[in-house]
Amino acid sequence: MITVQVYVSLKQGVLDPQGSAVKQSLNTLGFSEVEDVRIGKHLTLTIDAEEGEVDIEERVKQMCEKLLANPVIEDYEFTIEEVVTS
Amino acid sequence: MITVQVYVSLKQGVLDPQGSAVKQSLNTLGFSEVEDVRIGKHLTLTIDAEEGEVDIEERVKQMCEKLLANPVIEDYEFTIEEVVTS
Amino acid sequence: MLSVHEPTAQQIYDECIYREMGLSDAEFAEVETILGRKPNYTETGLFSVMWSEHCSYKHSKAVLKNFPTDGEHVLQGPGEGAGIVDIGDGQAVGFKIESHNHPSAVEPYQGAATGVGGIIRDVFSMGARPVALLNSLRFGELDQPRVRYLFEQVVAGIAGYGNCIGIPTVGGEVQFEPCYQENPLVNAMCVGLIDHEDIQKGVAKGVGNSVMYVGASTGRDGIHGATFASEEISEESESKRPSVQVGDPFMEKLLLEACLEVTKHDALVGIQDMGAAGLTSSASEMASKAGMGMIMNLDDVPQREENMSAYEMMLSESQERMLLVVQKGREDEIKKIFDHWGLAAVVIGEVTDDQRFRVYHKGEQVADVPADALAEDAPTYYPPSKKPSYYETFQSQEAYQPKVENMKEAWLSLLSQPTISDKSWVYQQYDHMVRANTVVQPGSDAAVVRIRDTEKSLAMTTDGNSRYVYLDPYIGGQMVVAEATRNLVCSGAKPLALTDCLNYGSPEKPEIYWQLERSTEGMSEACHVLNTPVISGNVSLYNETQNGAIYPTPVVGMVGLVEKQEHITTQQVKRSGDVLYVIGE
Amino acid sequence: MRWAVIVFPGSNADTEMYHAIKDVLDGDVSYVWHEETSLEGFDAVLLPGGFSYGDYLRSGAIAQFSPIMSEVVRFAEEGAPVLGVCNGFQILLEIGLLPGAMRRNQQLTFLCKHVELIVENNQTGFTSGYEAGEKITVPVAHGDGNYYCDDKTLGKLKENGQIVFTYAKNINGSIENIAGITNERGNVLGMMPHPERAVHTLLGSADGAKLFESMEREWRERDVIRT
Ligand SMILES: Nc1ncnc2c1ncn2[C@@H]1O[C@H](COP(=O)(O)OP(=O)(O)O)[C@@H](O)[C@H]1O
Repeated sequence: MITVQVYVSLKQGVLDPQGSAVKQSLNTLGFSEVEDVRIGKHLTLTIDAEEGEVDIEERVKQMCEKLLANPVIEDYEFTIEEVVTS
Repeated sequence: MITVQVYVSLKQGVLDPQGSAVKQSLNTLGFSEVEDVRIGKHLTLTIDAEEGEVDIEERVKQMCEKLLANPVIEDYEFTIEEVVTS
Repeated sequence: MLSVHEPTAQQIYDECIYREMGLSDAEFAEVETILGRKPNYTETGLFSVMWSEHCSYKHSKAVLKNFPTDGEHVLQGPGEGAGIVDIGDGQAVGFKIESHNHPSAVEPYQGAATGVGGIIRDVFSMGARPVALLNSLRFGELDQPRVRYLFEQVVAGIAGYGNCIGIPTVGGEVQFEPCYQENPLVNAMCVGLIDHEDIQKGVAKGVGNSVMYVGASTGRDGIHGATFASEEISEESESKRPSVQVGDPFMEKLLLEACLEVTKHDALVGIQDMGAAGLTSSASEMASKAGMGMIMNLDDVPQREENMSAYEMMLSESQERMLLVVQKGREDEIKKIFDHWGLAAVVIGEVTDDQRFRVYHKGEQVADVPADALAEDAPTYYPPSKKPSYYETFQSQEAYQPKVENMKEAWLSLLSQPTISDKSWVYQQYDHMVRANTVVQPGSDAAVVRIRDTEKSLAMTTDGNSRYVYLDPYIGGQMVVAEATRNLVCSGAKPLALTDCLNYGSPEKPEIYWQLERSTEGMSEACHVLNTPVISGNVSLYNETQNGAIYPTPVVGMVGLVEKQEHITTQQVKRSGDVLYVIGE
Repeated sequence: MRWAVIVFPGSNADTEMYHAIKDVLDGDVSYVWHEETSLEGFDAVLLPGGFSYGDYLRSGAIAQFSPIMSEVVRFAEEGAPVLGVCNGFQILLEIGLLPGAMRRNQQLTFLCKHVELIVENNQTGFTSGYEAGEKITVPVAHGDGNYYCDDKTLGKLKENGQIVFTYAKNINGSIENIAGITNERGNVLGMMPHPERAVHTLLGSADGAKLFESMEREWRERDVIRT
C-alpha cells in the first residue's frame, strides 16, 4: 500500500474569500497575531502499488492535472509514503 | 513570521461523500490503482511571532479547537515553521 | 508578481505593444490624435479595454440601433445597469441579461459564478431589489467528458453564487449541440423590483462631489478580462488563465444590502458597478454620461496585493466592488451605512468640470484623457456582410418531411434527448424558493414570482433556439421573441419588455456579420409586432474556436405582468377527463 | 408573544421567517441584528436559513461566535423556545445546543425541492399541532444537510424522543433519515427543511404553518400556568 498526500492550494494572488473570513473570525476571537489565512484541500490517496510497475509519481501528477487540481487557479504538491502492511 | 500548516480531516469512521466521489472519478478516468480517497482541509496561517512571548503551539491548538475543526467529526494536526524574513 | 518596468510611450509605439493589448493600428492612431501625443502604458491600457468589443460594442452598435427601445411603460431603456419598466402603483421592474461565456470556458465554476454576481450588481446599482435570477446555457454533447465537466461546474457555480446570496434562480434553459463543445454559453439574467422614486443612475454630477469606492479590495484579478472576452478561444488563451476572477457571494450579499440602503439616501448622486474593465469603465462612463470630468488617486484604492501598478489597478476586474458619487461633505453619512455591514467606503477622487479623466498614483499623473474619448467616442464599425453559402444551399432544398414509422419509439427517443429531457437535475441545485415568493417554480413555461402585499406577480422566461436562427436568421430571430412571448402569455402574463444576449462568432467574418444583421432584424420585427421593446441587453462576439463558430445564438429574457393571482396558469395537465385543444395553425 | 428573528451577515431566509410569523399568526416579530447582546422581552427565538459568513470553513461555524449567540444560549438554557431552520440548525449544532454535525449532502450537490417529512414526535412544543406519524410536505434547500452523530448520541436521541422529523425518503445521506431534532429538554429544535416557506398553498404547501401555531399555543399554555 502506498499513501499519497496531495495538497491543493489557490495560486498566489487568487482571491480566497474563505481564508479572509476565517482570518477575520480568528482576529475577532482574540487571535490577533494571525495575519493571513489561506485555505486549500488536503487529499489522502490510498494506492495499490502492486498494479504493475507504474511510475507512481507520474501517475499522481496526471491525477492532479486531470482532476484533483484546476491549474487555472490552483497549484498542487504531493508526497508519497510507502506503507508497510503487516 | 511563522507559518503554520493546519490539516483538518474527517474522523476515521465518518463517511466522506466527497472523497468517495473523487475516488470514483479517478477510477473512471483509468486510475484503477486508487483504492481510497479522503478529503480534508489544509489551512496555511501566517502568524506574527513578535506579539509577546506566547506559546505558539498552545495558541494554534486553541484556534483549532475553537474554530478550525469541529471536534464532533473532525481531527486536526499542525506543523509550525519559522520563516526567516530577509 | 512585481511589475518591474513598464514600456515607455515610445516603446509602445515602436514595438506595437498596443496590438497585444487588443488595439488595431488604426485605433492606436486614433488614440494619438485624440491625445495629441503618444499614450503612455496606463493610457494605452485604458483605451484598449474601453474600446474592446465587450465594453464598446464597436461591431454591434449598428445592428442594435434596429431594436425598438421605447414604449409607454419604459422608464429606462438600454444604457444603464438595467432597463426598467413600469408595472403600476408606483412600482417598476428592472432586468438585464449578460454573458460570461469566455471565463466559463476556462474556469467554469468561477466563470459562471462571477457572471451571476455581475448581473446582480447591474440590477441593484439601479436601486432595485433583485428578486429572481434566470440563465440560458449551451454546451456540446454530453458524451464528451470535458463537456460533462463544464456542464456540472457551470451549474454548480450558478448555484453556489445565487444560493449563497439568497436570490432565487427560478428559470432558464439548457441546450446541447456540438457547436458549443469548446465554447459553452453562459448567460445570466437578473430581475429586480423598484419604486419609481428610487431609480438611480450611474452619473458623476456636481463639481467637487466625492467619488467613493466600496466593497472588495482590488487585486490583480481578471486583468484584461474584457479584452479576453472579445477574442477567439485558442491555445493562447490557456496561458492567459490567471485573468479569471473568483467570486465572493458573501461579500456581494453585504454589498447588496448596503447599496440598497444607500440608494434611498439623498446624499447619493450616482452609483455604478465595477464590472468589465473595472475602475476604468465605471469611472469614465459616469463622468462621460454627466458631461463632467474626474480626478482619481489610486493610492487610496483598497488593495489586496502588494506593489500593484496604476495599469493593474485601472484594469483589475476584482469582483464585488461599486463606485459611488456622493455630495461633498456628506461622505460620513454614506460611510456609516457601509460600516454597519462591515464594509469600507473610501473617497478616491472627485468630480471636476474639465471633462477630463485624470489618474494619479504615487504622486504622479499616470493618465490624462478626455472622459468622452474612452466611453462615448469609441469607434463604430460597419463590417461587410455576406450571405453564407450554406444558407443558399438550404433554401434551395425541398422541405424535409420526417417519416415516423413507430410513433412510440420516435416519441421516446425525442424525450431522451438531453436538450428536451427533464431538467430537474439542474434546477434542483438552485434555491428557487428563497424569499418565499416563487409561485410557479421551474418546470413550467415561465416562472412566476409574486409581489408581496399586492395582487400582482411577475412572469419571466429565457428562450433561444439557435438551430432555427442558423437555418434562417431572420425567421429564427422572430421565433425567439415569439417563443418568449408565448411562454409568458401561457402563464397568465402580459409581456412587458425584453432583454437580449447576442452570442455570435466573429463579426469580422462577413457571413457571421450577416447572421447578426439578419437575426436582429427578425427580432426587431417581432418586438414591434408584439409590442415588447428591448430595454437592455448584452453582446458576446468571437464565440469561435479553430473548429468554427457557434450557431448564431440570440437569447431573449422576457418579463411579463400577471395582474391577479387567479390568472396564474401552469403547464401541467390538471385532471383526467379534461379536454385538450390545439390553438393556432 | 414576541418573536425574534436573528439576522447574521449572510442570512437570507430571514424575510420569509419574519413573514411567516406575520402571515400565520399576525404575530409581533422583530429582526435582531447579530451584534445585539440582549433578547430581553422576547418569548421565542428564530434562527433563519442562509449562508451566515458565506458558510465559509463550515456551515454555521463562524456565526456561532456572533455577540448575540451567548444570549441565545442563555435563552435556551432557561427553557425558552429556540427554532433553527437550515443554516439556523447548522449554527445550533456548531455551538453545541444540539448534538451532531452536518456533512456535505451525499450526492454532493445542493438540493432544493418539496419533500415529504414524517412527524416522529408530536409531543413537543413545536409539533403538538400535528398528528403522530403525520406526513407533511415542506421544501428543503441545502448543500450541507447530511446529518451525522455517533452511535451513542443516536441511541440517546431515540431514547428521549429527540428525533422530531425524518425524511420519508432519504434525500441527502442523513443517518436514520433525520431531518430535525430537539435538545434533551425539548425547547430547542433544529431542522433542515423550511417550514416558513410552507405557510401558503399558493407557494406549494401550507403544512409548515402548524409548527408556528404549535409554538404559539405552547407559549400561551405555559403563560397561563405561570400567571
Ligand atoms: N439552466 C436552467 N436554470 C434554471 N431552470 C432551468 C434551466 N434549464 C431549464 N430550466 C427549467 O426547466 C424547465 C424545462 O426547461 P426546458 O426543457 O427548456 O423547457 P421549455 O422548452 O418548455 O422551456 C423550465 O421551467 C425551465 O425554467
